[in-house]
Amino acid sequence: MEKDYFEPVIVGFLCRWCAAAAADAAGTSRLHYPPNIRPVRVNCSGFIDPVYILRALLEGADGVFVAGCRPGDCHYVDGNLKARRRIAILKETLKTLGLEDQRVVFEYISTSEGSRYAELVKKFTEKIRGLGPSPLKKKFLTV
Amino acid sequence: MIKVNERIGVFICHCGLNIAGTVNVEKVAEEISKCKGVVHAEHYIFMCSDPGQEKVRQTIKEKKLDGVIVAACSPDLHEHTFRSAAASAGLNPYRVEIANIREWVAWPHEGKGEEATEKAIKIIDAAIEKLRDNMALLPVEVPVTKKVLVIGGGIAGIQAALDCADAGLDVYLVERGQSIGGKMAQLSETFPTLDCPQCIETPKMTAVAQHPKIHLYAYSEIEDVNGYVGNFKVKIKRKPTFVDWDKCTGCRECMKVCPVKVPSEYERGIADRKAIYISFPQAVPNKAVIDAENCIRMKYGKGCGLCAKNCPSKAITFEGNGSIEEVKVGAIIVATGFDVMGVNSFGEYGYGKYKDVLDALQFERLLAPAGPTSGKVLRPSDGREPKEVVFVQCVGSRDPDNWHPYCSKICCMYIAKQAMLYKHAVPDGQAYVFYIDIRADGKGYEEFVHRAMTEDGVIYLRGKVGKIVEEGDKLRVYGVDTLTGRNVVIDADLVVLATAVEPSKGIDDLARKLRIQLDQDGWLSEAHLKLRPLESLTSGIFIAGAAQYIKDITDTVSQASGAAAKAIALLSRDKLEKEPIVATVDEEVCVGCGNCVSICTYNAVELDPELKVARVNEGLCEGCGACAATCPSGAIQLINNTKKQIFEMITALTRRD
Amino acid sequence: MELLYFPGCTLKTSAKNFEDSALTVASKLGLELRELPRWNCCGTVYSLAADDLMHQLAPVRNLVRVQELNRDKLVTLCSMCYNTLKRASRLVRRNSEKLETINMFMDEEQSYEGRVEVFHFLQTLRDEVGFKKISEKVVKPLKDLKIFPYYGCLLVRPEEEAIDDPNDPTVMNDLLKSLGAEVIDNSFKTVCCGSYLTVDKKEVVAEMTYKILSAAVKDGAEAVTLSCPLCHFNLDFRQAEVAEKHPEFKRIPVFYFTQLMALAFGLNPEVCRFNLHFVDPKPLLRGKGFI
Amino acid sequence: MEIKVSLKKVKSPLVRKVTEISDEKIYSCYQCGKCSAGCPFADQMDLLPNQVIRFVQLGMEEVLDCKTIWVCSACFTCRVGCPKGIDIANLNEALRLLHLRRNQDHLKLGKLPREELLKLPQIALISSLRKYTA
Repeated sequence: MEKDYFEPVIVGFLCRWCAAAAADAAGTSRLHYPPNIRPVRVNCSGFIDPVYILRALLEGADGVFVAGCRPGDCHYVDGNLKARRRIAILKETLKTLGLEDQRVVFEYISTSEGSRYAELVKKFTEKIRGLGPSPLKKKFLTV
Repeated sequence: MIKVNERIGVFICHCGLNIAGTVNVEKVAEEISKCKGVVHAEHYIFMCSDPGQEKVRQTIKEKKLDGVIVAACSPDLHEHTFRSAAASAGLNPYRVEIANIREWVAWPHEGKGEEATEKAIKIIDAAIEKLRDNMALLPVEVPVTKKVLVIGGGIAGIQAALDCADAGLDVYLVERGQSIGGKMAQLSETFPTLDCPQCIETPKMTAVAQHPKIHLYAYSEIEDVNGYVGNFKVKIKRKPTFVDWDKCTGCRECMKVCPVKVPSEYERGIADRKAIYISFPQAVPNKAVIDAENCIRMKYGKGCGLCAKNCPSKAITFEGNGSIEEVKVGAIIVATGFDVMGVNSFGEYGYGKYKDVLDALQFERLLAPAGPTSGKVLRPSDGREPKEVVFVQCVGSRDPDNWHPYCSKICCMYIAKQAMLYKHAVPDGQAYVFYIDIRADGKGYEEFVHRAMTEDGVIYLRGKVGKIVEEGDKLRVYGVDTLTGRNVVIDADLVVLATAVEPSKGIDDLARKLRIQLDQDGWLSEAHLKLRPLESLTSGIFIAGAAQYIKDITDTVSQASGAAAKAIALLSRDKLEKEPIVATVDEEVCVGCGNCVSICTYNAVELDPELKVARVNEGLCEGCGACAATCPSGAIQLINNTKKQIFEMITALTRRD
Repeated sequence: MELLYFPGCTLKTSAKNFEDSALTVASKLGLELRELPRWNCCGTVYSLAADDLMHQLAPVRNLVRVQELNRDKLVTLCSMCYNTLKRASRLVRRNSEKLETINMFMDEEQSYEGRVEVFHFLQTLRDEVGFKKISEKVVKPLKDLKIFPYYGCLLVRPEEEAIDDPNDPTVMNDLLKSLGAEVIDNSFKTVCCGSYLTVDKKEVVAEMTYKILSAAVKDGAEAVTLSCPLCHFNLDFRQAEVAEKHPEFKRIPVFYFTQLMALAFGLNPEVCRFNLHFVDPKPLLRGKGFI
Repeated sequence: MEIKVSLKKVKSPLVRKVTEISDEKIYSCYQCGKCSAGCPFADQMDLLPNQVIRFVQLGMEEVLDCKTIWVCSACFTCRVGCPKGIDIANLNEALRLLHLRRNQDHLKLGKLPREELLKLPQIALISSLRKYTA
């Protein structure tokens, strides 16, 4: 079914201790947000290899939303900080690929922040909707 | 790894209408049944029910399934349920994956049936992709240290320590203050029975001191925590007391001669203690400490020393005798309790400038028979007996705009008690209570408030107080009674504010050391508010008392015993099963760069000195996967979370129809 | 230092004593208060209605005047002007949609960019000049003069716009102390005088005036100081009605804080224009030897 | 006097209009009464500020006839104290505007004695006209 407006595809990587639990809490509280995000539950945001994010973008995702525990809250001490650094570097790389670095975001979300999760996902979805389809995807699909 | 000939079964839960009300479960089953390797797809009203689980077991056997997907609620709720069900039908539990289509799909996308259905299919599809390469695993077995650490020596910590010790476990009880006893030891009497804490708590404190299994670390703090369930390593810091506790007999001769007066924490500032002190008469341990910040000798390094001269047992050394000790425990119970806001936060009530505006814990000390006034209610300003006392509830609580959104829960009851005790102390006096709602929801509580109103003639006014102003030697209280619809002015002699209860100071720092979470108000997060209220999300760390949320003594003691029971149950086993989701190394691929060694927080990876390949210690590996993300060659991977699996999941999730 | 200054209507008429004394005192402190060119009415009271932008045009237009000069600071003397301009500046800064609508409406003007910050002169004295410097300029300390500083509402409420602690402001207390005066403080200092009720409910205002002033007098005050021409009118002029209703009431002069500064700095008392007062302050000041 | 509470009343235009004009969350008020307790003009009012909110919550149009909304001087003492962050002065303004936007002026300057008018400073006249007239 063709839609007359752009519906972005967003891949999420959520750490199971905080962000995934916050996503659970958002659901339990019946907080509504756009359905575009498709999340993967991982043990720790520090597990996320930048390659996964690139892969998602190459496979057709218009945005990637990564979330880990708040600083100091990481179940594995500092996995979230490792993730933050990796993603900061990745974003630099994206620019050189001609891709808007806003398409990838890393957020700290604690277990109890269901409403913040919903809010951030909503905002990110709107941002990606505003940026339009990923240019990478177009290239990839036309090849 | 043996690649099995795929026979996957998918079970989609309606969860009543929770899922099926939004997600078209028939369509999901139909679409999913087309996936490669799926030999069975069905939907059912409640998969977690007995008949639901039976369907899973039956189908595994009948259709010889080698993998199961349950599309239902969050894995935090029922992953264990379905893995156990599968195991009992002979399927390895790690060949079961949960797809969360309730919290992540049906609930947040209510009213968007079509999109939700599509998203559910994608999420299940991704779970199938992961499952394909999931290895059948056996749990890693780890030994257990049959000892417990209890943090916090209030009534919660005391109860938990006694229960664990009575079960035969060694207990390390750590209290940061000079004495155990906590807030309860500061109370005058307790609602609704009017027992005095001296009568009911002191025997428990003594029992702690005498129990052969309890190792009390008073005046101590947690320095560092390492390890994991069954095998924690904890560094406890004994703060310097400058007194040799082996010699100190608790005779208090030192306190008699010390010339320095400091507001007493135990008396909540309405009376003084000395620079060398034992918090209160029944203190456990009954040993003195020197407050180095205020002691003349400690400050200037010379002079005074009167306490040492007066000490019959020559216990006072002025030497920094602090130390750090490391203990090993299998479980930790956090019982750090609460603090109470001071009156100086509230500008409309005088910012603490008015001496006769007290917080309720200060008023407890005025009521306490062993308090600074020997239980006589006397105004701090002039020592007169107050004839009219106003109590104000919900000060800083239920006030999201300025302070805390939550209800402090215990105030309705202790204010009724304080008003009642005030009337007992000053029979010709009058007590007024400003309240918004009365919450008296325990056994005998409603009756207790009723008694305050009828027998003791406490006047309850429904409304808040706008401001308090000093008028001569009176406090003019401007309030409202919304029931008559009139503003109320009372010229009071004394005002007591039921200030909000807050998480104990320093809990954020401790939570960080323990790697447990706090909620938005700073209370400890429990694993599940209803079903796992005594556990943190970190296995082996339990929560007791008001650290989780404000509780009265009854609830605190119940929860402390509950947390102790949880710890005892955990440590009753000789070995614990640890998640086998750990890192593994493909030695053929490993180039020995050592990135994984340096990134590992747990020192679980080592480089084989001869072969120059990484080796993982499964006992130490926590399964965070940081090594996998940093490995340049893809040699080190997290079991059942391999690169291939994640890639396949991404492909499934980004697939466009 | 030159500061752009917004006078407002009443400072040009019945509160000329406020403006004159302020300008003189400022220059003594090395501040030049330059009147905002082409200023218009601030709107007097901030319009609270969320669905009404018409009433925000007047204050925002004044902010445009500041922007036209490439400046981003505006100082007021009148508390009501302060509050109205400050709240309007906050509203459009936080709400870009509303700002856009207002800009479209005022298409004859430059588009306002939201950068102007509004200050009250008391903030300037406290945060930029400093009370120490003020006390250095004092040549006739207001010794033995017992003064009640009255803050009223709009300097300290709502809290977002407050120039000081809403429950217990002290900026004027500290100023008075630096002038050598004795401060009489009580909780009526932030109780509303009745504001614009003075037009058709003057009995309400007279009653508030009575409450506020009699509390101050009871605590020993000989005079009141404040920063709002409307409060001044209410607390000064309405004393006649108070005295009629409460025969025991003792009249008490009401000063703008800048008048007291002028006296303490030993400036020509002419700038204080005491003839504009209803309760004549001269007998008190003469008695204490300040004039 | 009993109040008839009904669906029609609770869903009355009053709640909608007041919310629209004021943008305040009327139903977050839990009637603690702190606004009334701190109000310097409460003794001049026929309904206490918390009662005004209650009337609006229940959709009772008679709140428009109360004296309170004209006695409020918008001094914001209530707003500073409110635990739920409601600006009660704003609510009163909304209720006043429901009159004023129908051109029902509350203040008729012509009725004031000339002598009084001459003495009133501009700041008083303009602010009262702003609050009391359309």
